[in-house]
Amino acid sequence: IGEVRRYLRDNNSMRVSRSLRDIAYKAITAKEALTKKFNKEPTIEAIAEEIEMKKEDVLFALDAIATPLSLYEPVYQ
Amino acid sequence: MIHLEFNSESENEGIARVLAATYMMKFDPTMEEMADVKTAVSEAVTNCIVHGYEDDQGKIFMDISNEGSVLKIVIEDFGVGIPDVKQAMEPMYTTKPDEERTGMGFSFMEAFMDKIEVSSESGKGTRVIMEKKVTGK
Amino acid sequence: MIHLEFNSESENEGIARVLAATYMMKFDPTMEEMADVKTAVSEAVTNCIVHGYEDDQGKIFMDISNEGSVLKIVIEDFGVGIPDVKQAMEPMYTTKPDEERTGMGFSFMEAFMDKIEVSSESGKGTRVIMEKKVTGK
Ligand SMILES: Nc1ncnc2c1ncn2[C@@H]1O[C@H](COP(=O)(O)OP(=O)(O)O)[C@@H](O)[C@H]1O
Ligand SMILES: Nc1ncnc2c1ncn2[C@@H]1O[C@H](COP(=O)(O)OP(=O)(O)O)[C@@H](O)[C@H]1O
Ligand SMILES: [Mg+2]
Ligand SMILES: [Mg+2]
Repeated sequence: IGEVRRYLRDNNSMRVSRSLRDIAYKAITAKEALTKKFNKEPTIEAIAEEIEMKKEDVLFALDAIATPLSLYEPVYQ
Repeated sequence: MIHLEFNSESENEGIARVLAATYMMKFDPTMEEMADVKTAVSEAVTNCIVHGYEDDQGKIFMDISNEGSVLKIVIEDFGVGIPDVKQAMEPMYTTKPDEERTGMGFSFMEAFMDKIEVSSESGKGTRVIMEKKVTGK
Repeated sequence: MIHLEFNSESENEGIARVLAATYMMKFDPTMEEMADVKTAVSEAVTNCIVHGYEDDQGKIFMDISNEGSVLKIVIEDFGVGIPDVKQAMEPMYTTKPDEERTGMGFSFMEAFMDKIEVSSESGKGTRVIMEKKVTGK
């Protein structure tokens, strides 16, 4: 079963919190680019596709970087 | 329809918010629509924790469902209740002016959702029903 | 402790998975720890949907809690149940070999979590209790 585990995924000891910051940064950059390109706000799914991430991870990342204070601002400042 | 039950601890506010955001993903929302719903959920749950239960601990229920593209979120506590709902919903009205409350919670819920309905009974609790059409546009 | 109730629809599998992931964020987990828990939840919920209720609709409960850094997840259905739990948990054992089931669901849960306990009664349903120490290391 240890084999199964190794087979299924690379050993990844990076913290989720750190990876989420990277994803969020990419998502926001992609959002701005897509908005310019199509002249309307992209959906989360379109953003996820653009940066080749799952939409659930994009959602998660965006939430993780939104501090309570930025709640009433755009999610990213 | 999904139903979530959690204790009135502030760390659970984030859990409720992410659950609502996750549920609405099936409508292919924009970031802005998602942020609107998260803000509304956040305000409603915070109210249950801060006002509904004050220093007590209690249960909070959240139901999320949809009819077509209309998202419906019900958030409910079984705490002190609101004696005068109409007054409570007025912009800037707060019973806790000292604790960095702005009195704008209900106003945000109204602004970011299409519809909000509040029912409450003193000593029994408070239920907030919110709806929003989510179109990804 | 949080408690989630949802219908046995496959779209809800993702919701359960994200909820578990959200809950465990307080332990500042590694990517691997989070992937492990998400896989285990996914397998357990899929089993409720595919085997527990087969073509029927039914409720699935998920409880998430922790004692210190030990995360505990209970996933429960009220479907057909498992006549022989020991046999069902054997690697590659499946009662649906035709439908791209691998019979590895329980094996994954065992591999990715520290502890798994399955109890079931024919015609009553199935409960899976899983634990994992999450340390961010
Ligand atoms: N769940 C609740 N239980 C009891 N009282 C509530 C609840 N939600 C709101 N209230 C009352 O309504 C008032 C206005 O709420 P809100 O607009 O969110 O402003 P704030 O939370 O900043 O005070 C609160 O100050 C409180 O008196
Ligand atoms: N919730 C459940 N209700 C009824 N039967 C179940 C449930 N979970 C698992 N089983 C039984 O245990 C077997 C093994 O499960 P699993 O290891 O996940 O493999 P698979 O799902 O690929 O068949 C299933 O084929 C099924 O017969
Ligand atoms: Mg408020
Ligand atoms: Mg399985």
